[in-house]
Amino acid sequence: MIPGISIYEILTVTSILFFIGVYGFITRKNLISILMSVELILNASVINFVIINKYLYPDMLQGVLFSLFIIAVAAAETALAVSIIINLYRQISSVEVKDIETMKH
Amino acid sequence: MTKALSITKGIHDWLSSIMSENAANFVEMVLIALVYLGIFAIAGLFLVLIERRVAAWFQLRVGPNRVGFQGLLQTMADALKLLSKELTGTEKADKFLYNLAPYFVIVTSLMALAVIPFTQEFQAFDINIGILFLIAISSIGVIGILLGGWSSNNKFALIGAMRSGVQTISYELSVGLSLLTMILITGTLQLSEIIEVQKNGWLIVQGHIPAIIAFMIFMIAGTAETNRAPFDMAEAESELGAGFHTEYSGMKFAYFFLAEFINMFIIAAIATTVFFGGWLSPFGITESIPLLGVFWFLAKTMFLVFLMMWFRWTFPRLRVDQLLTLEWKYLLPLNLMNIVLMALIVWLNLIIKL
Amino acid sequence: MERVIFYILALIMIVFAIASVTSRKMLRSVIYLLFVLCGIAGVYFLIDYNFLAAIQLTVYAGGIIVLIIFSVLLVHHIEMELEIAKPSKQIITTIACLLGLGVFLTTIYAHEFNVVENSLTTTTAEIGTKLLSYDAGGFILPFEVISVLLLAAMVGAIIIAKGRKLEERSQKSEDSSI
Amino acid sequence: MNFSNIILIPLVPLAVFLLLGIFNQKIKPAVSGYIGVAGLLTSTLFSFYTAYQYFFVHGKINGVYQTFVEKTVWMNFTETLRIDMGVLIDPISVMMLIVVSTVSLMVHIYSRGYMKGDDGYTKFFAFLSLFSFSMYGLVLATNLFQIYIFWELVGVSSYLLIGYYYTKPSAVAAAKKAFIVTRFADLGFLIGILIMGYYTGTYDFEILNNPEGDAILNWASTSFMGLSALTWGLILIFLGGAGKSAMFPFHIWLPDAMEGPTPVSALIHAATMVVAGVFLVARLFPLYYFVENGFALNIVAYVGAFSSLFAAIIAITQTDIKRVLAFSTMSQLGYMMLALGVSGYDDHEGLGYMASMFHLFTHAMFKALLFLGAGSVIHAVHSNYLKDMGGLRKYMPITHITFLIAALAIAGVPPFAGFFSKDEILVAAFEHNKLIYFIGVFVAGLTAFYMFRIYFGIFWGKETKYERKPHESPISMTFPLMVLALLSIVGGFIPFSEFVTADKATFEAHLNYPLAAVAVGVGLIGIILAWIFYKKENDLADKLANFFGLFYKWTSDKFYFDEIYLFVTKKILFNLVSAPIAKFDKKYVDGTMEGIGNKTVWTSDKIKGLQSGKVQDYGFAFIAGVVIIALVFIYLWTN
Repeated sequence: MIPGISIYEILTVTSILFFIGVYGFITRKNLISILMSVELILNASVINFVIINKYLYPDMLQGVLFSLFIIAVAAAETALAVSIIINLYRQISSVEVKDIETMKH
Repeated sequence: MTKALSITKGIHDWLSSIMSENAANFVEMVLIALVYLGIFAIAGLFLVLIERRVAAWFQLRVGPNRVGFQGLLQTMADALKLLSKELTGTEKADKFLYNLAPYFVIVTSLMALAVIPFTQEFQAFDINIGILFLIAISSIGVIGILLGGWSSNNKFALIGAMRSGVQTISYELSVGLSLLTMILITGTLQLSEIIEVQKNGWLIVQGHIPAIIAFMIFMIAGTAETNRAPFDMAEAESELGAGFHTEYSGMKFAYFFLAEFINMFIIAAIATTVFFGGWLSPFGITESIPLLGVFWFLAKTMFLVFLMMWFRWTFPRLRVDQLLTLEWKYLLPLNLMNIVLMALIVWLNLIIKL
Repeated sequence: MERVIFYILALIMIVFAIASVTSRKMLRSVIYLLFVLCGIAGVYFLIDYNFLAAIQLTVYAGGIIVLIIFSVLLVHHIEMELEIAKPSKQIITTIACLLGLGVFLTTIYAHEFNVVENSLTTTTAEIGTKLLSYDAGGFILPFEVISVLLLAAMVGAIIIAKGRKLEERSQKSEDSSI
Repeated sequence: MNFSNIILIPLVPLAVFLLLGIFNQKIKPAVSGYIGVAGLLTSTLFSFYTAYQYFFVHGKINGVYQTFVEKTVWMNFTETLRIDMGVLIDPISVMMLIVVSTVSLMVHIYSRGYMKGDDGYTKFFAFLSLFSFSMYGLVLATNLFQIYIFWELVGVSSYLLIGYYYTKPSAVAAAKKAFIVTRFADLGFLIGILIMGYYTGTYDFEILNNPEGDAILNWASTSFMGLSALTWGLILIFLGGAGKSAMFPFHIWLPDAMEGPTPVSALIHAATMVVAGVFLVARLFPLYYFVENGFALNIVAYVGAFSSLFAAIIAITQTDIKRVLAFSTMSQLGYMMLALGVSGYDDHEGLGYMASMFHLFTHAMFKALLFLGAGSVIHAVHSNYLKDMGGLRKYMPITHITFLIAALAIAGVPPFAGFFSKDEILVAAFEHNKLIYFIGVFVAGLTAFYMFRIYFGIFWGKETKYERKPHESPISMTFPLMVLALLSIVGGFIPFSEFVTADKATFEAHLNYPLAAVAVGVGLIGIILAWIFYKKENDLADKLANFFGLFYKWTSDKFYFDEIYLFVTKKILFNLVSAPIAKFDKKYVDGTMEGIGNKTVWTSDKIKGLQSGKVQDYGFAFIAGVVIIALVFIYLWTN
């Protein structure tokens, strides 16, 4: 734990990060930006896992291991997302959400 | 970071006596950073000079020998020249990223330098996951190259940056895995403890066959990761001008340049630490004089640096596809098998201990 | 000391996160995100989870960000600027996010956390043992599942990114055979 | 005896229909013909096996034929009022199975030759199979509702087959006409069914037809406008039967239905579907007989007699041979109705019922034969009209002989089939109602006359100049002709009273020689007259036509019934009733509905933006929803 810093402050910071991620997810119009916002959201939650593990249950490691798994899943997800985006770009020469909407017609 | 250098302990005590605890810590951090910057600059310049002299020697010519004794001040003069040069840039470049890129490269090199144990007490940051930290830091450096290439708004730079990115990401695996092979013997990631283990014999001896394989892979992959010949596709002059730093001039160019040499030094230093006992003297002949560890460390490192320069001036450049083939089809499988072999050796306790 | 560092890190993270989701330049936004991730790694260093911090740096900074930069390099031109949402949408989203943040914070501050004072350092060996343990509370099964997932993702990514080309190639070879 | 396997008889054609219908484009025409014939052959073999089992092995107990029912509940309303699906085996359904199977099989075989080269060959066989399925379902139905379902299915198949040459406007019009007219009649049928269901509480034939059952014993319990409710129901049901069987005044669709391919005419509009009306009355015969002392049955008798006479008169003057045959069919159907109408219930009293069924059986054979023969002729000369024919006996010997046999059969000349059945009808009529008897005799004479008029017209008379020399039809067409001719010869010798009777008990029926002699004599007179008029070319016919003058013209224009219908429907109904109602419907009823529809469209247009397909919008909705719910919960908790 960090001397002089209570868990509330850290959770506040992660909450703020989380909602910044949500804001980005909703307002951005580009697939890559959306992907980045998702990463932000994921990271905010990962910090929560780690912080709660450290502050409340320092003898255990579940939080750390969970965050490791989340990071692994995030890596897999990003690899797939990037490959999809690149494939999409090859087909329609754009990664804007509004252009991808053509698929729904 | 609180574990400061032993040699600065005196300074620490003195600082603490004249100001508050926090301020003393702060001033101490600044001082250490300045020391490392100094090391960085001097080592970088010196390495450039060595490179040039070695190149000249390989090519049977003289090399810089006019400025100072045997041209020792040559690179210093070059640095002064670069400092005084105009900083040019392309019109439509993304200025923010364009300026940011060199610092990325420099800062990551510096951070890597911080964990390297020059001698028992000359180590800024003895973190308990030292090697992992080195791997992590070295993977960030490539971002600077990518940024520099892209934000220059120049197609050669972009291609160079892409090549560099591909190359670094690929060879990172081999670097990491070959170091991991050695971790199997040491059982720790902390660099100081790794050296401690080697008091029974350097790891390259302890681990014999797999250790030698791992060392060779590490040297190849390390050379590739620093974008040096024969893996210098990122800045292949004959194809791309100067690669990702085509559009840089003056000091910014110097940063890239220095960082490249410092990275080479860092690779050599890691190899020294992990394979050749770091600051340990051969057979413990100078155990009694701790400060001589710096000499031994630098001697071993310089030998490896010379080895890498030897590569550079000996081997022809690879093509991109050959480069990737080498990594993914040969080095990586070999590395994985090597780990299994090393695991077997550790399990069956076939380690050679002196 | 640590307090100051934490506040600096928190400031960096929040400022760059905001910059990341509002910047109109693609690659800058990615770099801001990188700063946020590095800040997070810094927080991990601060709470003495060094291994996690190094993993964060390696995977996120060295892997994911580089991948994203690659995709940006492939699909984006330097002069392109991102479209931004309509102001009305921005405002509504901001309000919703602030409301949600308020809900989060009230909930967090209303809860009494049972903080345990402990300054044990977690070593890599402990994590590794726990991860590969098959006793109660061991994580060997998720570990294996994750490894399969990563393999699947790797294969999938290659196939997705390559799919069209393969088709074209087979098409071409058919044409040439005719 | 378990007759549940009977269900296969309708299901095989259904399977064939689905196969041919779904893979219409995939199947080669030749193959589809074989599939159709094979399917029908299976059903036919099953039918004959069933008939053998029923009539000779299991069906009769103590001289009375039993009724076997295999059914499953489909819809259940009350204890008795429920709708089942199943098969009912009794003498008339088994007899109908044989009729349908035989004629349908012959028509299938015949069609393979007749329809060769047609574009819709596969489709044609698919429709034929559909029709066969429907007809089997109709004759095997266990209750009024089931019979109604298959009744309409038969109507649909008939519609499809009449309109088979859908590129011909007249065919389309005829199909529509047939559908609408029968539909109109079926409305009566449906109301009749509902009345029956309401007053008797059941649809089941077994319960309805039981002479000791509630339905028959308590017929007088309810009355409406001077008649019992059941009588009204039966009259309405007969309306449906009259529509299907082309009784006056619903007869107008049948002549037009001849626009369909000739095999279709033979199968549907001569032998099977049109007798559905007769079958329906026969099916409900105990009700008709017992309720109100046979009031409804009298109506059946008079309508039948009148239709018979009416159609026979019109048939004399028609020049299209298929139309002659159509009116002849109508006339013969009237004969059957007439026979049912004069029938009693017990023993020898039930002679009319037996005779009607007998005539149905024999008529199916020789009328199908006549149509198929006509088809063969049309196939050869490519025309429907008598004036394009003549002297064909040299070119088409088989057709000629078989047609002659059929004509003799229908004219009631012994020993052909028609003689026996017609004789029984006349005997029954003579015993019950002399007026109807005389009509019957007169119609018999007319029948012989018009039949031989076209016979001589086609095969004798002056040889027309043919563009291409007519030739005998292929074996696939002549084979059915020969089979049916054989049946037309020997059909009469079947002791029908041993099998099909009103009360299901067998009795001995004998020829009544004096009456038979009268009938045969009248028939022979008709034939001789026809011989005089048409054997050699002369102007006697024209003279006679001039002699009758106006009456002749009326007759050849079918007494202007089509025109009357048109006038009534178009001028009176359409202008005075339908148009205002339609206007009201369009303006107010439709307007309301459309208003609702438009408002719905408008609303959806406004709110469709919510369904944008962007995951971000959904994400926003999700977040906003979560926040709102969380706020509500926090509010609830803090208070």
